[in-house]
Parts: sequence; structure tokens; C-alpha cells
Amino acid sequence: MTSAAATPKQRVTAKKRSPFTINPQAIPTLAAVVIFIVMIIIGELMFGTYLRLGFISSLLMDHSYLIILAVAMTFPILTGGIDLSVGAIVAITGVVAAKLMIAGVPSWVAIIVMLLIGVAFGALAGILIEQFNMQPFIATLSTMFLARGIASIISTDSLTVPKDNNFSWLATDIHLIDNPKISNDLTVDLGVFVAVIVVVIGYIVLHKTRTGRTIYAIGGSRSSAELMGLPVKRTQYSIYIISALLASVASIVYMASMGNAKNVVGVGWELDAVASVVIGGTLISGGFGYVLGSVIGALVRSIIDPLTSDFSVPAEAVTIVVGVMILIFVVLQRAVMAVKRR
Amino acid sequence: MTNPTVKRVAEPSAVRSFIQRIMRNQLTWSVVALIALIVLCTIFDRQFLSLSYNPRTGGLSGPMITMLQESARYLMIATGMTLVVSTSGIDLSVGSVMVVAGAISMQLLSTGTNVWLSILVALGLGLVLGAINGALVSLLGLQPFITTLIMMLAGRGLAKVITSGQNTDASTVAGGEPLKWIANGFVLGLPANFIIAVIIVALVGLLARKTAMGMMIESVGINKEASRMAGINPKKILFLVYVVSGLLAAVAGLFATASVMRVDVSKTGQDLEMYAILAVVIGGTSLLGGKFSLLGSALGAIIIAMIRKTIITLGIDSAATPAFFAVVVIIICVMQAPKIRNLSAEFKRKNAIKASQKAAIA
Amino acid sequence: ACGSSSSSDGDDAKKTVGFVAVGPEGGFRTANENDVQDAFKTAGFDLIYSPTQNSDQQKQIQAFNKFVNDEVDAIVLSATEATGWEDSLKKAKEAEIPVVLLDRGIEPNDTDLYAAHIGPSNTWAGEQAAEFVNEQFPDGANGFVLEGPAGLSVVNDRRSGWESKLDSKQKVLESQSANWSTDEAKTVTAGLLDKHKSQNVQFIFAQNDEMGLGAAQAVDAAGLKGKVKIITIDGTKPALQALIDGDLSLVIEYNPIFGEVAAQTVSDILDGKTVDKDIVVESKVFTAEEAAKVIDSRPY
Amino acid sequence: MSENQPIVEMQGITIEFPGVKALDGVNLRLFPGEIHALMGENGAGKSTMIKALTGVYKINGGSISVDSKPQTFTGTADAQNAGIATVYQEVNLCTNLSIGENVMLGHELHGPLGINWKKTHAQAKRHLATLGLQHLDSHASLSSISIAMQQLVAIARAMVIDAKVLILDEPTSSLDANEVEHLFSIMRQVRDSGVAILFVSHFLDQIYEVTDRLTVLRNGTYIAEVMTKETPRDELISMMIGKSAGELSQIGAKKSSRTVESGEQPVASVEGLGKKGSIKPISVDIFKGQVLGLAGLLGSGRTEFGRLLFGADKADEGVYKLHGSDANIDTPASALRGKVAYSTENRRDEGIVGDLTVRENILLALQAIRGMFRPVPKKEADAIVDKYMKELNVRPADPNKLIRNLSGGNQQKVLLARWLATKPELLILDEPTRGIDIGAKAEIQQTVLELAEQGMSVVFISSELEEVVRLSDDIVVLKDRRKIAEILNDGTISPETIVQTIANSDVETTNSGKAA
Ligand SMILES: Nc1ncnc2c1ncn2[C@@H]1O[C@H](COP(=O)(O)OP(=O)(O)OP(=O)(O)O)[C@@H](O)[C@H]1O
Ligand SMILES: Nc1ncnc2c1ncn2[C@@H]1O[C@H](COP(=O)(O)OP(=O)(O)OP(=O)(O)O)[C@@H](O)[C@H]1O
Ligand SMILES: [Mg+2]
Ligand SMILES: [Mg+2]
Repeated sequence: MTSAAATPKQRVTAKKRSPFTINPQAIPTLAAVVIFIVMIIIGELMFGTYLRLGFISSLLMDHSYLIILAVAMTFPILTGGIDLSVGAIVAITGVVAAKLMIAGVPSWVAIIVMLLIGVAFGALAGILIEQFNMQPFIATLSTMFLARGIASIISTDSLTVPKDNNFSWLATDIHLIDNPKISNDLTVDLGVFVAVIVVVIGYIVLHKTRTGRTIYAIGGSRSSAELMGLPVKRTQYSIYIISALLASVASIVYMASMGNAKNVVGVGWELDAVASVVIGGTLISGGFGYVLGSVIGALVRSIIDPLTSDFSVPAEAVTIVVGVMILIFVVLQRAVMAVKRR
Repeated sequence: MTNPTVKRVAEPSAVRSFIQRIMRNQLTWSVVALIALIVLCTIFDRQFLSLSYNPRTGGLSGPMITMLQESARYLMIATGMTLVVSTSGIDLSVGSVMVVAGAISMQLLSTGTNVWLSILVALGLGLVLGAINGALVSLLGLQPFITTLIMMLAGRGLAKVITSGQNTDASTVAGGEPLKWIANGFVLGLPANFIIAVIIVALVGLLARKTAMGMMIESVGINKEASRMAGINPKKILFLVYVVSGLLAAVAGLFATASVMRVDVSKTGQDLEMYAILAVVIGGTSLLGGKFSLLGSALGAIIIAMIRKTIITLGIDSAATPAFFAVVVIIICVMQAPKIRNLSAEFKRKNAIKASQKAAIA
Repeated sequence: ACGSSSSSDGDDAKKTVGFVAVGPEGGFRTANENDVQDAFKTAGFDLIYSPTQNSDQQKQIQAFNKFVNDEVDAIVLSATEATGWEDSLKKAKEAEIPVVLLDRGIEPNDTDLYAAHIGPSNTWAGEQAAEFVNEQFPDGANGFVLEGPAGLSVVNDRRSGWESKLDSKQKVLESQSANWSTDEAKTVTAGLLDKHKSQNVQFIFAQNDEMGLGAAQAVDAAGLKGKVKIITIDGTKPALQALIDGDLSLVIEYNPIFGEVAAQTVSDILDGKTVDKDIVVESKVFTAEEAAKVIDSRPY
Repeated sequence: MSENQPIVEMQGITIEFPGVKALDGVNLRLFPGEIHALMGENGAGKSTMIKALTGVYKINGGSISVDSKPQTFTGTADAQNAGIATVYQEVNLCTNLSIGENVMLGHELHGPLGINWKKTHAQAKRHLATLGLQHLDSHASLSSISIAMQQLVAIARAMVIDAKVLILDEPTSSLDANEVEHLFSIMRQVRDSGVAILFVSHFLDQIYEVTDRLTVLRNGTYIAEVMTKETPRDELISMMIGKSAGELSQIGAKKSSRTVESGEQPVASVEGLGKKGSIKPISVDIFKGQVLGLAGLLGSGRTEFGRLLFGADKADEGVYKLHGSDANIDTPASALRGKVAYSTENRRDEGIVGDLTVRENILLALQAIRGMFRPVPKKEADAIVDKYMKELNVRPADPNKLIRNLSGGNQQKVLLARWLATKPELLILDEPTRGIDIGAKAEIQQTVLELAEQGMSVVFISSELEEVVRLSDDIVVLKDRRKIAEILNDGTISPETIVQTIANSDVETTNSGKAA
């Protein structure tokens, strides 16, 4: 009996694995990279400005906040959840910190307060989700309204960070390559470094820690994860705290570069972040995806706007074109996946 | 083998079981929330419930009437959203479909098109946009969230293209009266748009529950693969719900624009997808898909209108309205949480365990 | 407009101007941006138009920085927010690209950072509204204010103008946001009228035409047409029409037509001529009679 | 067995779900170094008892102590920390992750830079190997292996923690004889190291082979705890079902073989039906009133062939004829219209629609055939639901209960009712008796025979060779996704014949059937 059993099983064996086989789960992300490169090439060929160092610098500097938010959003989305409050958290943390600094509080205290506010909103979302069975969409929609509302109550003015407060050093430009022409400078600011650090930490958390693996498991099947004995509740809390915390980091970076804060900042950023995450190949229903994908997604999302304006899209049609470009993008990804599966 | 495997729990007294059933029912809490908001408003404004006959409009007037008038559009989008959500999808484009429908109707009207034709074209356009969503989700298998997010962007752009970026105003155009009446008229003293909305909700409800549509939608939402294996065509169902949602959003768009006979290309329908989703959730339909309750969503829609009315009535500072809105929503959702609903049962359970642990020690 | 962004080629080549805009949002904004685009094209410029969404300043900053990198010949900036532009303007200065501000100025107002500012004044418009109310109701009256979304610079400016001139006799019962929207304004006004029925409401100041038109409909439905004075800002055609019809009582223009001036200014700057730093665009205050005179020639 | 202290003691456990008392004062003791069977019919409360122990369900009464200390766990994680490893009845793994990750989830090995994946996978491989799964690629996605394999992976996962108590809820329901043997040898090994094992199975043979002690439940109540050796089968059965064993309808000798007339037209006939990467072209004729068994080892392609027949997967070659004329069956809907029905082996993912009621689940396929706008009239629907629930003895007999809340066996019956309600001419049953109690199994087998008697053609797929041999007129043997033989069941066939056929498969054996 046993001998009969042994033979057919040899079928699927480890021998097939070669280090070069592409993990099918990574295909959408790879597609994102390819399309990003194609977009740059198109831009360069048609307008000749997309490979300028200045362009690349401002692509990074002006979007470091989006990259951070995309990383933040990756966490809840991997579990099949979402965090709609990130944009509003940017607003409230900024407003509070600016108020504090105007009142003379040192910048490092303000930064700590910002992070704490982020944690508080993340924890609130976590409590609503875990203790009161609210769906993440609704829970974070509520915290989004709450955060923006509180920000507006605190102030509806544009709050300028006082000059003498050493906060804006976070936005100091570092000229890596200094050419006579600004468009050929390669410049980064600390925001870019922060974004890079966030990405690296995001990667480590998701791929090198148990919490990260639990996040993927929850995305695969929450009930299975629970029955497998994984700390699902705790992980859920960490997810929403992480995403809100990263939103306040994004706020720090953004505020530093703007030098001011306002209650209306960040409207719609959550959707940009979601779009970035999805473009980067993460499944909105959870379970599959990569932080690095989200970074690429954020870059792709960012390059759509200059392309539409360079192509002189009529004003009224801009959002149509943006929509259609994202559509083409996700359809292409699907096509690549379908072909690859054959 | 014939005796039932599980025993019924001893029937508690009829009254108690009735109360328990009521307490467990999610709708109960929605009704309670609605009443609480009305009471709050009445405390603040004694005239809140007062109704008077307004000969100028031929209908009743009073705060509750304007509330119902506003709720009509939420009823429409919440109904469509319910079906979509039931298939475990989401339709973020309802607000944009609203503005497209409003824009085309106003634009046609102001260029002299017959009002009925304008209405028809607006509804048709809503249907088409819904069908595009449906086709992308069902045929191409794109994720609903991102598909309708794209439509949300593109739809608003389309509205701007239709009016060339203007806020087309058809209030002075002759022949627009029927449309104006739909949003502002009265039937038997009640707002016409509310009556129309209720009729449409009832029709959709009948369609869903008297045919097998409702069951199939739920089935696809709960387990798509199992539904396919049972011979249901999930693609057809998915397509259908997005079409219905698009069509109803167009109706909502007509309500919103006809109310002032003017479309605001950047404001009409803005953020309304969020309200619709909230209404659905307050109504007890899970965003994970499955069982849906149109009645619940309708209640949710009215609650949303009521919250907005409350904000005006209490004179909440405009800066504080989002926060107030959030607090009310959080309270309603928390009250509906199983944890709160089963509080008394949980209390009893804890006691029982303590008792049996004592017994075990003894 | 393709392939036109490098400026190093000969002088006879078309000059490229980047237009950091708000986007077609109806009413004033559409009229203004269409006018600017047309004027620059007529003046022989190659205009690259870059609108934002949701009045998102961040998107404007990105567009601005891109124009700097593209080395356009000049940038016109119609900012959604007055603050937060220093860094970007400094970059433009370093790249020697002149910047002309349209409509909104910058704060803090560092005149070194831009070449010129052209636009009407929001504060002025708010003041006109207040003065009209003072004049109409010398003994004081009750009323509401309908505002745009809390926190936008326009909203704050129009409010501060209004508040600075409004007599202490006048009583603003409530200020509510109607989100720039006609339809919301109708709902909000209807609610406020219900609520303050006993207070004899006599004026409504709507911060833009759209909201004013909504308020007028609610006032009409409540049977108060003519009894409540409605004042709006912007001066779009439908508002002027409503003014003539007696639905509105005063429309303060926020003149969007300054594309030609802007184009002229930019071309002067590029030719090395000196220009005025601050060019205030004349706006009018319309009553029904004056509106009747211009309504037919009104392009927007 | 020495009567030492029990490591787990559950006393007077009561669990109420809205409207039902699933457990009522049940006791259970687990001793170290013993394999303990939890016995009872479908819905008796076995799985609920297990979930009560591990804190998945909150108890409404009773007490639980582990190591003589009172304990209330709040979930599997808690229980695991106390040394209780559990494999639940339905496979609970994450299909989006790799096999190795599933095994090691929560127990990954760390290096200086977080998880060391190399070591972790190596460790996973070791654990898989103890269950004879060394051939699995631990990097492959879990979704690429069959449900049966997944079940073994789940068991491997349970072995990862050094447990004092190991709970296996119907681990053998989808395994074939060899796998079961292998599992048992491991269980004995684990037991001998002093671990207490709780084992649930509906196979009495297995119970007698491997367990030391039994606890019997019936209708959510505690009946008895006895030593396996001292309890004769008859007595055990009567404790479980509350009636004497004799009353249990036994299937006698298999029904008389249906002979196929020459020139008879098959109900369904496939010619070279295959799908690349899934199954090599197969030709089979199925006649009216015939039971066609599909035999083979795990992964031999039985399920895949069944799915092709049903159109659940699209065949990319071959001819499919129904009643002699070409049929275009490429979706389940088209199959159902052609009166072909298929009951899946993957009940949870492809079978039940969990949040619908039993009634709706039964009517679903029928309704799908009729189309959305022709609802089954209420009266007719009531009659159908009532009829099949009675016939198949679905319990609880409440059609308005959510199917999710039924015990596994009863879910299976409801699914069977769903397919019967469509009145198919060809019914494909993939592991229909998996997880079904002895009584119900006999009933289902009986039903299959009756259906065949009434003229329905049945394709019967089961890992239990006895069952296949007993019921089938004709047995198609698959191996490596190929048909290697078709054996006419003339009464001389025994499970061994089939095992032999598979073992000697290099030589193409066709003793009869189509080719003859
Ligand atoms: N979550 C639940 N809600 C309501 N009833 C439930 C729930 N879970 C189980 N039940 C009921 O409790 C009873 C016991 O179910 P359980 O799953 O424990 O049976 P079982 O003995 O494991 O049967 P099987 O052999 O079929 O697996 C069943 O009648 C079932 O319908
Ligand atoms: N022993 C195995 N090793 C590796 N993969 C397997 C094995 N058995 C099954 N699989 C995979 O599981 C999938 C399902 O196999 P299939 O449905 O053909 O099995 P089967 O013959 O129906 O047996 P059973 O249903 O009893 O598992 C196939 O895609 C196959 O790749
Ligand atoms: Mg069970
Ligand atoms: Mg199988």
C-alpha cells in the first residue's frame, strides 16, 4: 500500500524552483515598475525634461509625503482594510503643531505631540474596529471626519511656523549635484531621507517580523489567522496605529517643506494613497502586495499629473485623462497577470 | 436518529423574547438614533416638528419637510449602494454620476431640449456609466474600489466637459417646470421627490425580494465561487448591480440639480458616496457583502439627512460640522455593535460561569 | 504645445508660460481661467495649463516646481492658498523665471519673490457687502452669512472684509458653510429660515453667487422674496439675471477678466520693461439697474 | 494506562447559540499519553466542544481546567500558549501564503535581521517531512495543493509547537488509507512522548485502531466516557445514535451490477476531454442508471476530471456529448441546464453560501437554472425544501438557520439536497461522504443507489476505496492525471484490486469496460 502511494506524490517537487522564477504575486508590482519606466521614457522623448536631475529631484521631494502615505496605506490594505483618515491626520497634526510652535513650544516637543496625536487616532480607529465591530472603511471615515473637524475647530487660518523655530531644517535642501542651472541639480531634502527610512522600515516590518506575516495572514483569511492562533487583535491595533503614525510623519515632512499648516491640507490624499497602493500591485481585498510596489505606485501616480499638463489636456478633461490613465494601468496589470498565468 | 439534535432553549416569556428580539435587531437602533436626533432638535428649536401649509408651494412646510426633501437623493444612492455593497463591492462613483446626470440635463434644457428628453438622456447616461463600472468589474475582473474610484475622477471631468466647465443654470429656461416640480413639488402635501424616492426604493425592494434577484446578489456577495458552482452567473449579477447603482445615482443627480435648476460641476454630489456608504452601514448591511436590508439603508439615508438637519438646527459652527458628524456616526455605530447589543446576555453568561465554577469547587 | 518647454532656442521662438491654475470649478473660476488661457494664446504665448484638484495646494506646488525644471519663460500662479509658496518662489528666482501672481497674493508678502500681482481684492468685496447692509438698515437688522468651506483663504478674506466694515447694530444670527454650492445653500438657508422664523431675518450675505442663488430659492419658497436682501460676490451672468429679477439685492463683482492685463504684464517683463508690482483689477458693484445694462454683453 | 491526573478537564460545559443549546453539561477529560476519541453523530457537538476548550466559543456554563488550574482561554492563541495545539475541522490556513509560511506562521525562526526565511523554510520542510510530505515545495503557494494536502499541512503546523495536548478534528476525512496509516504512526509516536491527543473521526475502524479512550456525545449531551478496548462496536454505535445498532440501516450486498446493452446510448460521453496542466485527455461513457466510480490516490486528478465534466473548469480539448449530441458545457450554468450536477469536495469554499439559510442554499441551483426572474413559487419551494431535508435527515430541521451554523456533516447533506433539487440526469459526487457520520453515510450511500435505481447516472468520487467498490458498476482508475484503467465491477473486484492496478500502472490494464 505504502509503496503505491509514494510514486505519484513525487510529481510536485522542489526541483522546479530556480532562483529566477518570478513569483506570480510580484507580477503586478513588476508591471508597475515597467510602466513607470515607460512613462518616463515617453515624457523624455516627447518633452525632453523627464530625465533632468531637477525633475527627478522634485519628483522625490514633492512626493515624499505621498510615498510615506502610500507605505502607511499598504498596511491596512494588506489586511483587507483601509485607512481613510490619513489625509485628515496630516491636517490635524499640522494644525496642532503649528499652534504649539507659534505659542513658543520647541519644535521637537511639537513633533512628539504630532506623533502622539497620530497614535491616538490610530488607536481610536483600532478600538472602533476591534471592540465595536465597525468596518475599517467606516471607522476610519469617522476618524477622518473627526480629525478634520477638530483641526477646523482649532483653527481655520493658515498657521505659519515661526521662523526662529528650528523645524524647517527638516526641509533643508541638500544639493547632491550642484549645477549652474537649477533644473540640473540633484537635490534632496530630509523629507526624502525620512521617506526612504519609512520604506525600509515598512519593508522590514512586513517581511521580516511576525507582525508583518500576521498582517498577510489576516489579509488571506482573518478567521483562519485567528484559528491558527495568531495575535489578530493586537496586530489590527498595530496596523491602524502604524498607518496613523506614518500619516503624522508625512505631516511633519510636509509641514517642514511648506513652513505652514492648515485645516484643509490633505483633502483627497487618502484616495491618492489608495491609488498608489493599488497601482503598486497590492490587492485591495488584502493578502498580496509589497511596500516597494506602493512606492512605485506613488511615483506613477505623481508622474501622471505632469504628463497630462505637458500633453495639454483640456482643463475640463484632466480628471478624465487621469482616470483613464489609472484605468489603462490596472487593465495592463491584469493583462500581464492573465498572460503570465497561461 | 429522528429526535432533533439540538434542544430549543426554554422559551422565555413572550414579552421578554419580543423585547430581546427588538433589542437584537439592528433597525431598532437606527430608529432610536433617528428619534434621538429629532428629540435633540426639538429641544433646541421648539418649532422643529411644527408643520404648516404653504400655499406658495402647495405643500406642507417645516423643518421635517425640508429634511425629507433632502433625504430623497440619499435614498436613491443608498439603495443602489446597498445592492453593490451586498456583492462585496463598493461604488465610489455615485457622486460623480450624480453630477454628470445633473450636468447633461441642465445643459440640454438650457439649449432648448424638451424636458422629458433631457431627463431620459440623464438617466440613460447614468445607466451607461454604471454599465461601464459593471463591465470593468465583472468582465475584466477589476477591483470595485479602484474601478469606481476611477469613475469618480472621470465622471466629474465628464460633467465639466459637458458644461465646458460652467455651472449651467436652467432656472430661467421655459419648459423646465416638470423637472423643477420633481425636486420641489408636493404630492398630498408631501415632497414629491421624497414620494418618488420611496416608490423607487419600494420597487427595487419588490424586484429584489419577489424575484430571486436579492438572493442571487447576496449569494454572489457571500461566496462568489460557490455561487458560480451553483449555476449563477456572477458576472451578470455584478454587472446588474452597478447598472442599477448608476441609474439610481442619476435620479439622485436630477433631484439635486433640479432642486435649484442649476448644476455645480465641482460641488454637486461631492462626498455623497461617503454618505451613501454610511447610510448602508447604519442600515445593517455589511461592507463585506452578503445579506442586505433596503429598509435599513433607507432608514440610514434618512438618518444622514437628519444629521445634516441637526447641524443646521443646532447651529453648529461650520468648522465643527465634520467633527459633529463623526461623533454622531460613531455613537450610532457603537450602539449597533454586537458587544453593546449583547451586553445583557454577556452579563448573564458571566454570572452563570461564576456559579458553575463555584459549584465545581464545592 | 509639445516639445516646447526648452527656452534656450532663438528669440523668435514662442515663449512658454506655465500656468499653475485651480481648475474649472464653475462660475468665477472657469471664466477667469478661460480668459487667461485665451489672452495668453492671443498674445502669442505657448501656455501650459496645470490645474489642481480639490483646491489641493500640494498639487499646485508640484506643478510649479515642474515648470521651474522645464525652464519655462515665465510662470503665472493662481494660488489656492496664500501661504507656503516661499520655497517654490525662491527656486523660480534662482532659475531666473519671473512669476506673476494672479488673483491671490502670497503671505508673507515678500515682494522680492514675484514680478507682479494682478487681481481683484477679496477683502474689498467683503467690505462692499457690509457697507450695503449698513446703508440699507441704518437701524440694524438680523441676517445670516453663507460661507465657503472653512479654512480657505478666500473665505477668510471675504469674511474679514465683511466683519471689518459691518456696523455693530447689524446682527449676524449665524454663519454656516454651504460649501460654495447652490444646492447646499438652499438646504442650509431653508433650515436657518425655519429656525429663526421669529427673528425677522432681513439680509443674507452669501460669499459667492452660487450660494446666493440657492439662498434666493429658499427665500422664495418661504414666501420671503423681497423681504430678505441677498448680497453675493462674483458677478456671474446667472447672478446678474437674478439681480434683475429681484431675487438678489446686490452683486459685488469679483472681476475674472484680467487675462489681457496678465498677458501684457508677462510680455513686458520678458521684454525687460518695468511693471507695477501690484495691479488691482477694477471690480464693480451691481444693483439691478446697473446689471440690466451689462447683462447682455456679459460673457460668463 | 495508569489512571494519572487528566491534563485537561472540562466539566458541565454548556454552550448556547441564539435559539439553540449546542452543548448541555458535557464533560471531557484528556490524559497525557492517551489518544482520546470524541464520538458522536453529525451535529452532536464535537467541534463545538473543541472550540469551547480553545476559547473560540465562550461557554455559558461549566468549567475548564488545564493542568488542574481553572482556565478560560480567549482564543486559539491563548490555548496555544498553554500548550494546546489544535487542527480544526475545516482547514484553516491562508491560501495567499506559501506552504512553508503556513506551517511556520507565528513560529518563524529569527536571525539578526528579523525572520530568517532560509532557516524557517528548512524547519517547515522538516515538519512536513515528519508527515511524509517531504516532496512538497515549501515555497509553493498553499492554493496550489489539494484540500487533502492542505489538511496534512495543517497537521504539520500543529506539530510545530511543543504541545501537551494535540487536538485533531476529523483529520482523516479527506485522506486515503496510506495517509491515514502514516498519520496514525505519527499520532502513536506523539502519544508515546506523553502528549494527550483528542481525535475525532467518523470511521469506527480508525477509532478502534488508534484510540485508547472514548467520550460519546449525543444531541449536545454527555453520554459516557469509556475505554475503547472494553467497548464493543454495537454498544458504541447505540451510545452514539441512541438506538441499537441493528436498527441502523445497513447496506447489504452491493446492488446488482447494471449491465450495459451493446449499442445503448450513453447519457454522457466524453472523448479525449482534457485540460493542459490539469488532466490528460480522458474518454468515458456514462450510462443511464449507472454508478461510475472514480478511484485514485490523492492528486490523481479525480476532482479535476469531475470539474471538467461540470464545466467548472474549461476543457481545452475533447468532445462532450449528452444523449449523443454535442453539448457545449463550459460553465456550471450550462452543465446544470444540461442536467449535469456536481457536488464539490471543497465544501467551504465552493459549496456552501455561508450566510444564506439552509432553505436558500437548497434552492440556489434550481433557482439559477430557472433564471433570476422566475422565482420558485413559495409553495413549491417549501415542498422541495421540506422533502429533501426530511429525506436526507438534515438537522436541525430548521430551514431558516444559516448554513454556516450547521455541523459539517449536515452542510454536506444540504448541498446534496441542492443538487437533487435540480433533478439532474448526471450527478457527480466528489467525496460526498467526507466528514459524515456512520448513520448518515449509510443513508447517503443508500440514496446514491436509489437514485441510480431510479435512472440517475452518478459519478462517484471517493478516497474510500471500499465505498467506491461497493457502489460502482464501473470503476475508472486514475493516476498521475491519466486514466490508467476502467474496471467493470463484476463482483470480483475488491479495494485491493484497485490498489494493485495503481501500483502496476506502468502496464496499461484494461480488464473490461469501454475498451473491451
Ligand atoms: N455558530 C453557531 N451558531 C449556531 N449554531 C451553531 C453554531 N456552531 C454550531 N452550531 C450548532 O451546534 C451543533 C453542534 O455542532 P458541531 O459542529 O459541534 O457538531 P459536530 O459534532 O462537530 O458535527 P460534525 O460531525 O458534523 O462535524 C449543531 O447543531 C450546529 O448547528
Ligand atoms: N500529492 C500531491 N502533491 C502535490 N500536489 C498535489 C498533490 N495532490 C494534489 N495536488 C494538487 O492539488 C490539486 C488537486 O488535485 P486533484 O483534484 O486532481 O486531486 P484528486 O485526485 O481529486 O484527489 P483528492 O481530491 O483526493 O485530493 C492539483 O492541482 C494538484 O496539483
Ligand atoms: Mg464537527
Ligand atoms: Mg478530489
